[in-house]
Amino acid sequence: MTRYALTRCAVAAFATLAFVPLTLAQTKPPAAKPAAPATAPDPTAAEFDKFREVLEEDNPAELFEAKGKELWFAKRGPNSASLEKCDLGLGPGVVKGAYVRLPRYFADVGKVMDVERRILHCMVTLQGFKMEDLAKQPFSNPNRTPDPVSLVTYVAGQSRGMKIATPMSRPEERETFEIGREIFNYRAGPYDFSCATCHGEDGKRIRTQPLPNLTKPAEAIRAYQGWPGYRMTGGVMHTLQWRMNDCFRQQRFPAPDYASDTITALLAYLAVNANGQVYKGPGIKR
Amino acid sequence: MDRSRRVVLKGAGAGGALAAALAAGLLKPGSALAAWNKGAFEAKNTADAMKALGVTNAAESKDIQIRAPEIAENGAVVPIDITSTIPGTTSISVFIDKNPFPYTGTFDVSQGALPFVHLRVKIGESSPVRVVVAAGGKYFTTAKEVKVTIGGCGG
Amino acid sequence: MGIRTASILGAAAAALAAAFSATAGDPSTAAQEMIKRDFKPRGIATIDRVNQDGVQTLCNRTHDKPPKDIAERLEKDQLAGIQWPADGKLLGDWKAGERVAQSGRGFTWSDKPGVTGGSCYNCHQIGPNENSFGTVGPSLYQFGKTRGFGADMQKYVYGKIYNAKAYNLCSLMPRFGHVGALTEKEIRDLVALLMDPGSPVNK
Amino acid sequence: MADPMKIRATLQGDVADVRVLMAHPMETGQRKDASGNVVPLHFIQTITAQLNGKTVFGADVSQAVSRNPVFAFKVKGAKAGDKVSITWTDNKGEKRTDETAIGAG
Repeated sequence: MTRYALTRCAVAAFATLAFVPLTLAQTKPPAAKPAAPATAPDPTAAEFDKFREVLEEDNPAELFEAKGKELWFAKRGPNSASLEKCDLGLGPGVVKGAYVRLPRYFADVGKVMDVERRILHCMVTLQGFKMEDLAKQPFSNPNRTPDPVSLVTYVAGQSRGMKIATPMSRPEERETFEIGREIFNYRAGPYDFSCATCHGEDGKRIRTQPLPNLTKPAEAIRAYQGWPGYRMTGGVMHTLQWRMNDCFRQQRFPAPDYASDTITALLAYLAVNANGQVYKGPGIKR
Repeated sequence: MDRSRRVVLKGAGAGGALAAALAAGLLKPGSALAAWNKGAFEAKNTADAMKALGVTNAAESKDIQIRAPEIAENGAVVPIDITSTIPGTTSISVFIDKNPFPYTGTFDVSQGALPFVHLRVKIGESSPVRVVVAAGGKYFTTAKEVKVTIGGCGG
Repeated sequence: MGIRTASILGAAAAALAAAFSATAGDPSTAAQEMIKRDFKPRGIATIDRVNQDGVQTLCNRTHDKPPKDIAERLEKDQLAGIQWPADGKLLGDWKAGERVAQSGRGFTWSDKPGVTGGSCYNCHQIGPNENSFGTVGPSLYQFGKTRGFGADMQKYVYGKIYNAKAYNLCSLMPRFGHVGALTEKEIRDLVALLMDPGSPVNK
Repeated sequence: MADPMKIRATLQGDVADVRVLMAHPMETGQRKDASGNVVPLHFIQTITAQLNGKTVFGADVSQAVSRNPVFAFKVKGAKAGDKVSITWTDNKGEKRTDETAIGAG
């Protein structure tokens, strides 16, 4: 391995270590033959998997769940109101099981919303926050975790152990799913990348990071339950809004608007593909 | 708060430990409170850190188990389990040789805890994780190599 | 979509809802309209990047299975656009090539203009000393040794890195020369990494 | 003020398995923020754990402990309902104590 040329992701990872950001480890050379076919067991992935369980057992995401719970019940915003009357789709105030039934169609706004968008809607309508303010710096960094991130983590945690059951009964929900599938496969930009470029096949990885095939339930759930996720790189909590945004960055696209229809459609596609699988998140990610 | 339980490497019997601690500057005469060992924590290599802690003649031991990944998924969070089966274990100390400040901490298990600890650490580059156990007036040690790699782009 | 919103919300939410319901026709058209509406330029990532070129359009429309005759025509067209080195030399310095292969920088909205690597290890196994490699593309370890060191193979490798779509229209690999991500020198150095008998790839 | 810890204590026989999550940045003093300024050293230095008021476990640690630290230890002679309290102190003198009752295993 070289000292001088890291991927951007690696630079980010090591910056958080902050010890010797540009010194990398010596790694063992592979056996003197071409790489094993992708179907063969991957020793690096196997070693990661062994310690996944350990990491998941005590996941700092729980700290953000606790914070989100506190925020949910606190009287906040210009209206000094809590979110206890927020309707996440199962009726005002019902949080248990709401996450695994999102995104869904909401008659009060006449559109399909994902969890973060719905929480933002409640913060605006019930608490009196301004959407412009909430959208200003929507993503976590080591110094700041936006409130919606903690709230999403709390709401997601209240569906832990439940089966994903993203509704598809309304035409609006089916159309959103179909548009999401189109966006997933939409190849553009200088590198000709779509989501499917990396997430359309089984058993692939980028560097050492496994790339789940998001078109299949068993693999889609691996991605879906990772989020909201505590990211070890930087030690920050992120939601799927961030994940989609950063995927588009790596796709070399321009920036998608936060809480936009595009992201909702992609999340609907992802969630429906994970239907029937048990949600075990919030997760912990590299 | 009870600070009289200070974490020191309780290697020797009461008198010996005190003498060793005094010699190593762990305890200031006239004070019941030992400070967080700045000298050891700021040492730039494991040998100097051990010297500052008063660790001498640590014998290699198979009775210390370190469970840590051979290849860490992320060097920012490397989970480590340490278990000592050496009778009379009083403390467990951790050193990450290649980190800029190798001495990572000491865990005092002399007051009712079992000789076990789980912690998560930052490892800047592939490095041995060295553990020193104090038991019955002696020091014991073992190490395990942890590799750190470049990952993907965010999982 | 045909949903009429009895909007009770602020202007922003109402506008979003209206935009969502305004889309008509097939999901593909709806998706493109949505993308054009929701993406904004940022850093070096200009808004025109969401538009598809001919190759992208064909591959998107046919789910990467274009009709053979059209694919061949477009491949020929892509091949004709490859700029070969004027001096005919295709083999550069494999050590410099390893650096290009390692770097995943370039073209994202957080990158600076002009700082671009090949991102090769993101998808391929290449050198024997890099364990952290992706598997989206085939292993290139021992490439020259197994595929031959001849002039034709050198030319193929140069062309493939310059424009992978000239050889397989809906390949997942970017067109590094075509879009100006890699310079002639950088591509030559990568060719050397794979094709120089002295490169660790071929040891 | 620092956010609360998350402590879980479960019983196996007479041994309490104690696991704790702490909310702390554990800054190494070498990270730079978005505007390029070095973020100062800020990390937990000492941890003590008490069982019904008696100290049973302690640690001195460095900034090499991961952000939002996780620790686990085991305490002999515990029973369901016993109080486990944990205190950390950082290099800025900030301090936080949280408590939980041991649940049945």
